[in-house]
Amino acid sequence: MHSYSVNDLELELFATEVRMDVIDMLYKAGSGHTGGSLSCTDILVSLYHPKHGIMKHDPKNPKWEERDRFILSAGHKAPALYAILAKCGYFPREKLYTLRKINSILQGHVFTNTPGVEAQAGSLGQGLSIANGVTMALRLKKVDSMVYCLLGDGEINEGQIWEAAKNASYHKLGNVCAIIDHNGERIDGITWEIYPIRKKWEAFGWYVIGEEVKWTEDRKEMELDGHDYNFLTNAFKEAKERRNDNQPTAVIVNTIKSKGIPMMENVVGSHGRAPNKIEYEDGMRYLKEKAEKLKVKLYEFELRAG
Amino acid sequence: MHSYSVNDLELELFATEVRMDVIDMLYKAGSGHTGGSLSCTDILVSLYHPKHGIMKHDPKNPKWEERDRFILSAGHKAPALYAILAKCGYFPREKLYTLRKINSILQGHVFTNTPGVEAQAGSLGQGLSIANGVTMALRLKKVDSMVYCLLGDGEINEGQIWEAAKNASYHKLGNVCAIIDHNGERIDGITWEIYPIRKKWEAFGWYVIGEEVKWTEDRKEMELDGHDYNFLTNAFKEAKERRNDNQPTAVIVNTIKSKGIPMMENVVGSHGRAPNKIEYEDGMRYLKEKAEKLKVKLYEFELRAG
Amino acid sequence: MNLNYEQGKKFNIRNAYGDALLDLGGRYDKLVVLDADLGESLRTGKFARTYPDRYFQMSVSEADMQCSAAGFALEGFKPITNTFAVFIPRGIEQIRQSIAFPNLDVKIVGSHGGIVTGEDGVSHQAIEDIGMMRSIPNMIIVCPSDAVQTYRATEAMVEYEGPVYLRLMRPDVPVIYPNYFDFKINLKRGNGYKLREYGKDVAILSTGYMTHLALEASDKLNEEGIKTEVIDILTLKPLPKDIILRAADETKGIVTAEDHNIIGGLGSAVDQLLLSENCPTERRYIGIKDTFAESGKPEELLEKYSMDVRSICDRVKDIL
Amino acid sequence: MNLNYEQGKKFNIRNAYGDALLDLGGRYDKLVVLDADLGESLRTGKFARTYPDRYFQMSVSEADMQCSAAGFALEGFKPITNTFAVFIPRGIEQIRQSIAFPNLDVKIVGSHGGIVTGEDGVSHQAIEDIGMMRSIPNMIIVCPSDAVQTYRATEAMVEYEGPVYLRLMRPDVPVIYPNYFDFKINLKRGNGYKLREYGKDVAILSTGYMTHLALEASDKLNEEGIKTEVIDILTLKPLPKDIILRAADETKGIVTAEDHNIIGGLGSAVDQLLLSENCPTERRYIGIKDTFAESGKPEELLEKYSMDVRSICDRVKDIL
Ligand SMILES: Cc1ncc(C[n+]2csc(CCOP(=O)(O)OP(=O)(O)O)c2C)c(N)n1
Ligand SMILES: Cc1ncc(C[n+]2csc(CCOP(=O)(O)OP(=O)(O)O)c2C)c(N)n1
Ligand SMILES: [Mg+2]
Ligand SMILES: [Mg+2]
Repeated sequence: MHSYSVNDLELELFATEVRMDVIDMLYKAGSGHTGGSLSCTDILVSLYHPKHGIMKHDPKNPKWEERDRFILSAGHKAPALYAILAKCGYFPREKLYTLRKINSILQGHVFTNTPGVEAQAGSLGQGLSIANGVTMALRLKKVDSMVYCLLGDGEINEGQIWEAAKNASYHKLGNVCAIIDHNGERIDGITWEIYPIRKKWEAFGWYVIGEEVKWTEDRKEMELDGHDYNFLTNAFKEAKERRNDNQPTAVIVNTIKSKGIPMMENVVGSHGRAPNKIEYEDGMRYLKEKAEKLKVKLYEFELRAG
Repeated sequence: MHSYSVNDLELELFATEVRMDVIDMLYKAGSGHTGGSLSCTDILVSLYHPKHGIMKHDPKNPKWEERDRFILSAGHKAPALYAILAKCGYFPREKLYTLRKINSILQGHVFTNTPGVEAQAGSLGQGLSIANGVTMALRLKKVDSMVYCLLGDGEINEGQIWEAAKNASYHKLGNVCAIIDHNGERIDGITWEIYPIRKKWEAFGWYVIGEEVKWTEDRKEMELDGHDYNFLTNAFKEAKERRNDNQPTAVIVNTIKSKGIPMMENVVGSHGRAPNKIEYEDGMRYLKEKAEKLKVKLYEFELRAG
Repeated sequence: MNLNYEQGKKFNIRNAYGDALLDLGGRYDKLVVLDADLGESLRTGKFARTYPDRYFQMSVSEADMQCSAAGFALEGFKPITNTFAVFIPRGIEQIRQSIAFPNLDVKIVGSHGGIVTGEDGVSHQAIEDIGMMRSIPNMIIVCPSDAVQTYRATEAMVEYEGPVYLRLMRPDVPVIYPNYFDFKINLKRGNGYKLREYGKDVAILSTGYMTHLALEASDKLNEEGIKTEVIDILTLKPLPKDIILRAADETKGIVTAEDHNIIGGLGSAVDQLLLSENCPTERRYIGIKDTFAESGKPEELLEKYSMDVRSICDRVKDIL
Repeated sequence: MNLNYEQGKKFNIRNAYGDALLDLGGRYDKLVVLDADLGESLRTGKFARTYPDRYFQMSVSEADMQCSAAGFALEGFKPITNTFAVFIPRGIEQIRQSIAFPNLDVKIVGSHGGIVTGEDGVSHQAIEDIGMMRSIPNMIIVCPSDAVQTYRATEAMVEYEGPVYLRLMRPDVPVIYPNYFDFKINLKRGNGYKLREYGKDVAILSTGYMTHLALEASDKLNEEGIKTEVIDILTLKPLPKDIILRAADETKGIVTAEDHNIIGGLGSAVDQLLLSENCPTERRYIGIKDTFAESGKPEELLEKYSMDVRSICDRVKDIL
C-alpha cells in the first residue's frame, strides 16, 4: 500500500462502512446488483464525503439550487448511492433495510422519490442525456454547478451514450463530468467490445482523464485508480476546475467488481445478485477487520497530531 | 480538371445521365430529396457501373447469392439508387416516373419491393446494423461478398450507428464497408456536431480511408474526392481487398449537396425538396452540355485508340 | 392572443403550432424547445430566432433529445421536443422511463401523423404512435384538427404540468373553428367538441386530419336524409367521456374516424370506454386497418385505404 | 420432442424457452440467436454453447440488435432477438421500420413481462409492451402461461414465417398443461384454450402469468357456487376470435386478466373484438390500471394493485 494521509484514511473508513451497509442491505433484500454497487463505491465516496468529497451538497437541503448534481445513469448501482445518502443524512439509516420492498422510498433502481436522488435510472444509457439537459438548464439559470454522471462500462454499449457524448461537446457543456466505472465486466461477460474507451471519448470531443486498464484474470490483485482516493479526488477536482472551458470531461476509472467481498471480486456472474450467506459473512468479516485497522491508524494519526 | 482516362469519362458520362434521371424524376414527382441524391450519385456509380463498378452484381438475377450487397441506409437518397438500378437494367426506365406515386414499385424511401433494393430505409440510422446482420449471415453461408453501406453525415448523429460500428468491429466484420457521404449538411444546417468523423470511426475499431474536409462556404468550388472516380474506385477496391482482415472499413467521402444543379449546390435548404422549374431547367441544361462534352471526348479517345 | 386564421380556408396546423410557440416563448420564460433536425417541418424557426438561448438543436438523436428534455424538466423548465410522429417511437422507451414514469413536465410534439403524410411513404407515415403512447401511464395525448384548435391546444399543453404528446399532421386542412372559439381545454378531463348535430342517427367521432372529412361526410349524408352528429375528439387520452357516452346513448351507433391504425388509437379507446362504462353500441371504424400503406397523394391513399369521405358515409350507412 | 415438466409443480417458463431453443437449433440450421447482455436471464446459454457459430452477443445495443436480426432475415435466416420485455421499446421503431414493415422472419423475445418482475421496480416492469406491439401491423403476439405451452409456442413461433413477439415472465409458475397436450397452434388464426368449464356464469380470459391465478380463482368461485369458465389466451394478436365470441355469447360477462396495462393489452383487444363483431357483453378488467407500480414481491404487488386471486373473484362477482 502507498503512504496514507488522514484524508485517505477518513475516506477509506467511510467507504468501508458504506460497503458494509451495501452488503447488508443487499443481503437482507435478497436480490440486487452487488458487483456494480461495490465497484463504484469509492467513486461515490470521493464525490459525496461530507468533509473530503468534491461535490457541493447539503443533506438538509437536497434541492439547494447551488448544489453540484450527481446523476446515476447505471441505475442498478442504487445500493451504493443509497448507503452514502443515508450516511450523509439524506434519510434515516434504517430505511436502507426497506430496499426493494413494497412501499419503500428505496426502489430497486434509483427513482426520484428518494431524497438526494436527482433522476431515475434503471434502463441503461439514459443518464448522460439527462445530465446534459440538467446542465443546459443550469446554464440558463446561471447556476455554475457541476453535473457528475456515473456510467457503467457495459452501459456505454448503448448508442444513446454516444448521442449524448456528441451533444455534450457540441453544446460545449463544460460542467458535465462523465465518470466511467470501468470494472471490465457486464452481465454476460467481459466488456471487450467497448475498447478502446479513452479514444472514443476523445473522438467525441471530450477532455479525458485516466485510461482503461483492460480486464485481466488477476485484476483483483491490481491496485487500481478507481479505488485510489487521490486519483479520484484529483480527477473530479480537475473536471470542476475546467468547467468553464466549454468542454465536457470524462474520467475513466478502473475498478474491481464486487470490491470488498473477496469471494466475489472480479467474478463474472456476481453482477446481478445479492451475496449469498457465505459471501455475505466473508465480506462483512473482511470489511469489519479493515474498518478496525483503519480506526487504529486514524487514532495513531490523531495521537501524533496531538 | 485533372487528366482523364476512358474509364473516368465513361463513369462520368454514366453519372451525368443518372443525374439527369434523378432531377427529372424528382421534378416530375414534385417532392423528394434532391440534395443527398445528387451528392451520392458518383459513389453509387462507382459501385454499380456495369463495366467499371466495384460491385459484383447481376441485374438479370438480383438475388444472385454471390453478389456484393449494397445497403442504402440514408433511405431518402432513393432517387439516385433508383436511377442507377434502372440504368443497369433492374427494371424498365419508365418506372422512374412513377416515383412516389400510388401503386409504384418506387417508394419515396427505399423499400424491398424494388428489384435490386436489398433493404428498406427511411428512418435514419438503421442500415449499418442491417448490413452487419447481412454480413454475419453471409459468413455463416460462407459467401465471401462485400456489403457496402451508404450513410449520410447527418445520419451518423444517430446513436444506433455507433452501436453498429462497435458491433461490426467487435464481430470482426471485414466484409462491411461503410461509406459516409460527407456533404457537410443535414436538413436544418451544417453537420458541425459530428466532427471529427475519421477519429470516431478509428476509435470504434475501423480501418478508415479518407478524411473529412470540413464544410465551407466555397465548398462547391472545391474538387472533392466524392466526385473523383479514382478515389472512389480505389477506396472501394481497397475495402474489398481487406475483407478477410477481420476489420470493417469506413470510407469518408467529401461531396457537394445537389451536385449537378449549379443553382442548388451547397445551399442549405435544398435538402428535402424537388427542384423547382428554374432549378430543374438550369440543372438539365448544365448536365446536357456536360454529357455532350463527355461524349465528344470519348469519341476522340476512341478515334485515337481506333 | 387573438387569432386570425381565415375560417374555411386551408391552413397548415404546423404553422399555427409555430405561431403558438413563439407567443408562449414570451409568456413562459422556462419554455425551451428541442429539435432533432426537423425544425423546418415543425415550424420551430420563429421561436428559435426570437429566443435563441432557449432553443436546442440536438440533430437526429431522438432518444437523447427526449432524455435531455427530462433533464430540463428536473430543473424546473418546460421543454418541448420536436420530431416526426413516426420517429417518436425512436425514443419511446426513454419517454416511458425518463419522462412518464417520473411524471416530468415534458411536451412531446410529433408532426406528420398518419398516412396523409403521403409521398414519403410508409417509413414516414405514423400509424402506431397513438397506440404506443396510450399504453404509457401519465401520458396525455392531444390531436388537434385545425389551426385554431392547434394554437389553443399548444397553449393548454404548455400550461398543463406533466407529460403531453401533441400530434400534428403534414397537409393543410380547412380552418374549422372560429378564431374566437373558447375550447375550455382541460387536459385532465378530456375534450371533445360537437361540430354538427343534424340528428341522432349515428355519431361520428373523429380526430385530427379526419375531422374535416367527417364534417363533409356528415353534410353529404344530411343531403341524403341521414342525420348524423360529428364530435371532434381533441384528447385521445383521456377521452372526453361524457360526450362520447351520451352519443352512444342517443344514437344508433358510432363511427370513429382517425388517421391511425384502428388498433390502439381512437377506435380502440372508444371501444374500451363503451364497454367499461357498460354502454355498448353498434360500431364501425375508419382508420388504417392494421396494414402498412405506401407512397402516394394523401387523397389517393385515403381512397385506396377506405378512409375518404365516401368510406365514412358508407360506414354510417352500415349502421342504419 | 417429448416434454417432461412435472404438472402442478412450479417451473420457470424461461427454462422451457431455453430448452426449446436448444432443440430447435438442431432442427433449423438457419436459426440464429442474438442477445443484448441478458442471455443469462433469457436462458440462451444452452443454445449458445451448443451452436456457438449461430449465437451473437450484441451487448446492450437493443436497437442495433433488432436491425441486425433484420439483416439476417434478409439473407434467409431465422433470427431470434432476446432482451427484457421492458427494453423491447428501446428498439421498437426499428422493429416497426426494419422488421414489421418488410414483414421479415424475425422473432422477438421479451422476458420479465409485467409487474411480477417485482423487486427490480418500475424500470424493469413491462406493462406497455403488448400495447405497443399490437399497434404494429404484421406483428404476431404470443404470451404463454406455463412451461409446456412456452415450449410449444416457441416451436410454433420458429416454424411460422414472419415477425412474432414472444412475451415471457420472471417468476416460476405451475405447470398447467399436460406434457402431451396438443396445442394445435396456428399463429395466423389465434389460439385460446378452455382450461375450466364449471359453468356459464362468467368467462375469465387470462394470459401469461395471470392464467394460473385465474384457475385458482375459478376453483374458489366454484366452491362458492359461482360457475365460471377460464380461457387461456395464448395469442394476443391475432386473438382467437371464435372461442372469445362464444364465451361472450354464452356467459353473463367477461373478465380479462393480464399482467399489463389494461390500456392496450388483452382487455383492450377483447373490447375491440366484441364491439367490432357486434357481440358486446358485461366487462371487467384485471390488469395494472394505467399507473406505474413499484418494487416489491410479486404477490404483494398483485395484491396492492388489485390483480390477485381475490381481485379476480371480486370482478367476477361484480358481473353477477
Ligand atoms: C437498456 C438496458 N438493457 C439491459 C439492461 C440489463 N442490465 C442491467 S445491468 C447490465 C450490465 C451493465 O454492465 P455495466 O454497465 O458494466 O455495469 P456494472 O458492471 O457496473 O454493473 C445489464 C445488461 C438494462 N438495465 N438496461
Ligand atoms: C430517424 C430519423 N430522423 C429524422 C429524419 C428526417 N431526415 C431525413 S433526411 C435528414 C437529414 C439527414 O442528413 P444527412 O444524413 O446528412 O443526409 P444528406 O445530407 O445526404 O441528405 C433528416 C433529419 C429521418 N429520416 N429519420
Ligand atoms: Mg461493468
Ligand atoms: Mg449530409
